[in-house]
Amino acid sequence: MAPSSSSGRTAAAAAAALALLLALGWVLPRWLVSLATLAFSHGLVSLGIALMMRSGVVPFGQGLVFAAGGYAAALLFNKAGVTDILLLCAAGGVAAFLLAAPFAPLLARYRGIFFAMLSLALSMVLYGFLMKTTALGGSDGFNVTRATLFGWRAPDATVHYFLWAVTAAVTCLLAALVRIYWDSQRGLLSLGVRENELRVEYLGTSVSNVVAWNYLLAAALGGVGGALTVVTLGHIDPNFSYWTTSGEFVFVAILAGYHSVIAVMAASFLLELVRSFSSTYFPNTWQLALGLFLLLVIRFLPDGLGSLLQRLPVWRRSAA
Amino acid sequence: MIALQDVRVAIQNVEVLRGFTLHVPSGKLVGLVGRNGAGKTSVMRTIMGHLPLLGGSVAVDGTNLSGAPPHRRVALGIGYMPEDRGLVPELTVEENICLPLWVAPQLQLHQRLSFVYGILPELLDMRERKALLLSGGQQKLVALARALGVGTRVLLLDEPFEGVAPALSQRLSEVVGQLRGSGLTVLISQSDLNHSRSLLDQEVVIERGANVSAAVA
Amino acid sequence: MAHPHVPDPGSPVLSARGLTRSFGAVQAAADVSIDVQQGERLCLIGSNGAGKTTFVNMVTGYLKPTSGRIHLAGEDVTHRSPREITRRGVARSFQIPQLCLHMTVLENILTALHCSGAHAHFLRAARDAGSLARCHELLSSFGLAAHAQRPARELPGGVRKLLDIAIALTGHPRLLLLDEPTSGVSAQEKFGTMDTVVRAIETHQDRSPVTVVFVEHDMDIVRRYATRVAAFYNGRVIADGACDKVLGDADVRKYVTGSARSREGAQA
Amino acid sequence: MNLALTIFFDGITYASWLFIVALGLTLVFGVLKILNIAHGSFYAVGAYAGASLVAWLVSMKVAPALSVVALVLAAAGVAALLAPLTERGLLRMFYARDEVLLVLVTYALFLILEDVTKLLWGVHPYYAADTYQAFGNVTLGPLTYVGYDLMLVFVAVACGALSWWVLNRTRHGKIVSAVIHNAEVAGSMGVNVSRVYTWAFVAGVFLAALGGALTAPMISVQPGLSVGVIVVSFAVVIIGGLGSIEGAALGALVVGLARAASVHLFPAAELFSIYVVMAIILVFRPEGVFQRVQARKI
Amino acid sequence: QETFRLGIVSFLSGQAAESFGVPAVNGAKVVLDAFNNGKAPAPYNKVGFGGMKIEPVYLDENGGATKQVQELRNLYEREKVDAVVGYVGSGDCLAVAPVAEEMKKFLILYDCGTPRIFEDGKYNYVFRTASHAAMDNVALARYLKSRNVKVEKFNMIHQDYAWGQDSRKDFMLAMEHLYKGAKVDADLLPKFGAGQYGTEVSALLGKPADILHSSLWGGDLQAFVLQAGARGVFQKQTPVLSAADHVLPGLGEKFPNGAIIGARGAYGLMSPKSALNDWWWDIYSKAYNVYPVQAPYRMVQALLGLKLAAEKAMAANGGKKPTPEQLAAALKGSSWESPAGTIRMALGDGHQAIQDTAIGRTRWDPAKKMVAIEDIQRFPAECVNPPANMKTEDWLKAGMPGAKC
Ligand SMILES: Nc1ncnc2c1ncn2[C@@H]1O[C@H](COP(=O)(O)OP(=O)(O)OP(=O)(O)O)[C@@H](O)[C@H]1O
Ligand SMILES: Nc1ncnc2c1ncn2[C@@H]1O[C@H](COP(=O)(O)OP(=O)(O)OP(=O)(O)O)[C@@H](O)[C@H]1O
Ligand SMILES: [Mg+2]
Ligand SMILES: [Mg+2]
Repeated sequence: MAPSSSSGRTAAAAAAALALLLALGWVLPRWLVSLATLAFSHGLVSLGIALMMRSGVVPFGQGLVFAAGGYAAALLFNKAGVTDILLLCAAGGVAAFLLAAPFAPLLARYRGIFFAMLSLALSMVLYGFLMKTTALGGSDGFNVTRATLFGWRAPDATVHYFLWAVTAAVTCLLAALVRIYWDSQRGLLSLGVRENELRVEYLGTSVSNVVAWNYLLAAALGGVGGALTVVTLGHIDPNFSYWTTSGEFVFVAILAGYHSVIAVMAASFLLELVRSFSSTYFPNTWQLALGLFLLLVIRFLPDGLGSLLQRLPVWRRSAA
Repeated sequence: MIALQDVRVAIQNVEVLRGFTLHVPSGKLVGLVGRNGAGKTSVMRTIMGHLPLLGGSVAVDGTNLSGAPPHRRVALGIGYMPEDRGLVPELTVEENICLPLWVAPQLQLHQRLSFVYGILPELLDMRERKALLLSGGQQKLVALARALGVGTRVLLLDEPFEGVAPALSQRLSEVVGQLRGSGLTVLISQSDLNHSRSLLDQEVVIERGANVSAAVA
Repeated sequence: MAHPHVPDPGSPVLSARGLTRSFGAVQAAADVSIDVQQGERLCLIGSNGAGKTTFVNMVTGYLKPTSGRIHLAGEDVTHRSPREITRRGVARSFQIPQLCLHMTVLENILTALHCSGAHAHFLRAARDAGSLARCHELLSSFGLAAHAQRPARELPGGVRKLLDIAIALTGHPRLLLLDEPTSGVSAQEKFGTMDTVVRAIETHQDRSPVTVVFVEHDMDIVRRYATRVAAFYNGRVIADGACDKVLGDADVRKYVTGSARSREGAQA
Repeated sequence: MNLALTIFFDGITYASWLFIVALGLTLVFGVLKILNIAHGSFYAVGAYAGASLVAWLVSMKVAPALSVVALVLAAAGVAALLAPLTERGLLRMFYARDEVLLVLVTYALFLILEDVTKLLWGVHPYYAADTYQAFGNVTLGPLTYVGYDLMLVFVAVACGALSWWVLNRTRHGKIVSAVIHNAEVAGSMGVNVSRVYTWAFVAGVFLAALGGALTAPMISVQPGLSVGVIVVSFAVVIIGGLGSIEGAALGALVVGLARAASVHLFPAAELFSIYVVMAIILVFRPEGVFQRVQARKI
Repeated sequence: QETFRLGIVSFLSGQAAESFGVPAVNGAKVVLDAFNNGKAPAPYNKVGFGGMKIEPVYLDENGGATKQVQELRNLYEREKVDAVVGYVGSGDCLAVAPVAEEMKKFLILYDCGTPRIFEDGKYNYVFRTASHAAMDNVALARYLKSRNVKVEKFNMIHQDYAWGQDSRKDFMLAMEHLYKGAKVDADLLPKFGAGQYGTEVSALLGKPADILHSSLWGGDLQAFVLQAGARGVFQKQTPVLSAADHVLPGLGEKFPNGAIIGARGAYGLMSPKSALNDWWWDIYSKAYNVYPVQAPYRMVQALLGLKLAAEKAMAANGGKKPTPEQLAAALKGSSWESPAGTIRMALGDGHQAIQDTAIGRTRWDPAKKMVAIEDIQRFPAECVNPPANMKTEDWLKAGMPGAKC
């Protein structure tokens, strides 16, 4: 499994991106860094959705895995005393993967809106369950305190940078892996499934296997996103699994398109930024402003932000 | 009757008709001939108003149609048989034939229907069957019938013989032949001339979206 | 995932026995029995709606017969899915080409290549030099090399048909079913298409000869390429045998071919 | 026994409210292939319009029973005003695009309408409560039902029957099927496709607004009405099969009865009863109970 | 001239806007105006905060806890606010408190219900200037007892989220001690924002009980009252509602007569007579044509407390704008007069307020065309709030020891 030249390029691009992000974290204002941290952890969930969009399905219920990863990390933190941020991320990913595993073969039988709605139903059942579970704080959720890295606890003054650095690193790593997957043999099959399932079945490949695996990978990504969100926010509640949360993830994924992982992160960042500014400057009409912004993007960037990035020659090849 | 002048049309930024000109005289049967992808279907769809014009003009019977929505064109008495038949699967054969007649108030439904059944009596057997249950060739027959029903002045037939078993395609050309002299103007697109060369009054060759030559058969 | 099935040299490549299938009131297949021997080129002709596509669909697992059995080289595959049947060395093309319309021609073939491979890898790059070389080779044997970078949706109908067949052939099938490979292909190109297919089959098979079953309406094509013809009418096989015998059959003339002269005849 | 009857009545009344709203959603999806998230907003606008109109009529001293007519008129007004504007002015720009993208367009529209209603009507509540008691009460054993609720059942049945009849038994309905199946071909047959789209959207918005307007008398109309309606009516439509009127009816009944049963028998489960039912049904009928016939692909 | 930038966060859209968010923000607007013009009565009569004009920044609380965390950061860092007063939702309060703490910025939670914030956590920079929700239900139970209302069986209907679940539990625990042997019959948990209560009403009608306890609020409460009232529920069971005063002006005649209601404090029609209350009532009703209820009261008591704390801290800082630490030190453990009575930061190590509350019975007053509240009983803060050394749930379970009634 020696890295082929294209995955080598992807890795290099990811490393360069990480260096840039880390540097930016130093110079940008704190609030912007915090905003980007959340945007990236959410972006990972949307990245999972983009990954599924490549096999032609859009889950409207990624809140399920987002919450699974988030609650897993939060519970490990509070109940088992696991405070290492990387362990928590991994645990979030694994928990979401495991929760999704029994549903993957079932969901893989569905297409289009039915896939979307069934996954939504699952996430809403989890939502209902969490609302009822007073041991987990019910609808109010509960808090977690600050995570550590290899036993080191960041001081108050730089904790935002600490979280940013970890989030950026995890994001770059996962994004690079996703890119490599998209460029792989299996990744191409996903696109084939999106385009023509009948053809793929008639070539001897199981469509539901492809979809199920993509669902599981997306679940793992969503779980890591959930875990990162919890350590960043310091709080979790059942809203993680609510349909509007899932809806926003879908939104970002579609805004970005499924061609570029950078676009997904950029879209997530952009959405957070626009929402933040409109809610501060138009407290009474921020939804209107957000809605108009979305309409404009959809109208003028038909293929998502990705298409804009692709138009810039710099990204053409490295598109990590 | 049908006049296309220097028509330019693009599909997804690819120019598929590049200054194409076509004149179909009234009451004549003209064949539009070309290889696959030459642009025959595009010509038909342009006449029907499904592709926006980048340049040039389309007129039927002296009426300039540029910009008119498709349903206005049908009202001029144009019957169109799309390449992929385009039947409504959940309607019966008869309902499919009636569909354009329902929205054309100037036509007498029963009169047109019996006219169609007169020409294509084999349809009487399947009139109550859902279009969804028909095989490809049977669907062609129904699509032709539908075009005949509403096409009082012009027929646009897009590859009517494609994918049709020889016995049936013979039948279809008979039907088309019968129309000659009835005053109908007919434009048939074809990639294979074998079926109907003898039928045609005139042949127009299209290649890569442009005219090549026009030869009188 | 191919089952280690040992082909029985004596049994036919495909054996369909008593296949019956109806859709509501329509009997699309009524007691259809056809055996195909290795290396044969069987052509299915028939009036429209006679049940040719239905037959192909049943053989490839898309439709389940109401009754009857289908054997592939001796193995019963009646209730297998299209995928399982494909894995047993059967490939098909479609009356309406089934392509990945937003991909380029090259990507279509590349997808087919990785689909038919044993296991598509999660991390190994799809466009490695080896795969690309094989794809280009395949494309040029179908004369599609010039189109390699065009999206499939921009292709003219005839080229689509060819690409559909090329995709079917990437997996080195033992049995190839083609549903109307030349319909929608212009007269000048029909023979070219069929020649390409036949040539591709002959140059590509590394082991045993490919058995072909194809559906066709053009009798000139039938005469030139079929080693055997089966004629369908109303869900039944009304004649099956050598080309001349079947085409000369009175019922076949009445229900299928009509009195149409062949192209050569017309031009004479 | 008595309990079963109660569950049945409660289920039916809830179902009829749901059905009116879901019917509009399913119509719009059936014809325009748009899963309209803004449906909930039209519901809310209908409620506001209905409540305002009734309030005005009450101040004019009109008999409360008549105000039901006013509610219907308010819904019609909302549909006449908003539907063509939305369909022609906004949705039409995006028809050529992906289906999912249209969902997003309607989501953006939902956000916009959320604030627009707030700008128009403010945040204070509107009432049309007099109308709710205009039909008296009906006593069934130990239970009292409000006549208005029973009237809702009739309205729902009437809406359902009327739309089913129009779509399945009239020429107009068959023309609509042609548009649903293939808009380009329908156009080539002389059908004015854009008019069909506009009318279908008008009908959908009307039903949403009607649902809202008829609910207005039993609630206080204020911000936040739209969100709750959306998912429930989506669930109904999905259970029944998208685009199917029978499906919406069945879905509404199933959801209504399931909810009533859970409130009476196991109140703690009310929160997720709908989703559990939806998941179970989709497991057994992946495309909903009434699936749309598909054209042959190969 | 230095100004004091003050972030104010509450629901401007969504389901809580009508009942809580907008009235509270409206209250903030009139009070801040009065502050800036130096028009408030003594001791609140200095201009702004000790001479500094107050510059408010309003923000919508709608959109979930994640958004609140982010926006709170932005308020402090991007908008450079000196303090934030806000948050109605308990989940939002729980989520934002640690953020302010981490950023070492001053935060007042003016409303939310859950006792968990200062019982489970410890904060230096975060305060809550109103009682938590246990008081509301304890007071209801005590009122029933003191009025000798017969309760053998009681029904409950609560929204299925923390507020409803907690209210249900608190009331049940309080009843266990005050009404030994009273049984719960119908125990309904419709989802938040349900709007349609037909089925619930049937269930209630099928289970006759003496009282019907509910913590529904806002649109849900109004819809329930309209639907249940029409079907005669309230003729058979007396409604006992923990937070209902905010729907009285809107529902008017439709509100059941003889309902026992609380306002989450001595607010609105149950507020005490005082010069401060008269002033406040006056400026609010003049500006908005309706009398102030729970939400604006809670907002004004937060702002009054903040004003005194800010001025105290300024005095300690030589008249300069105080730091968050100085503000916190000034507010911690303090007490001040509000229109609803004295607010004392008695719990949570001086960070959580307690206050008196009141319960009364409603009656439609046809002459004034408004719902009046009669038979009002005031409960001192120590009677209905847990003591500083006990968690609410333990206190309730132990039978409310140490309550001074
Ligand atoms: N949807 C589409 N997107 C992009 N290109 C298209 C599309 N439809 C057609 N084309 C292109 O337009 C050109 C003309 O197509 P058209 O269908 O008119 O040809 P035709 O002569 O009817 O061919 P055929 O004999 O195959 O039906 C072709 O090159 C085709 O590739
Ligand atoms: N999925 C289906 N649903 C309903 N009826 C079907 C279906 N598939 C085939 N049929 C019916 O079965 C009969 C045989 O169809 P089939 O497609 O096999 O014909 P064919 O011989 O391939 O015809 P053609 O030459 O026109 O393609 C037809 O009457 C057709 O309507
Ligand atoms: Mg064509
Ligand atoms: Mg066929």
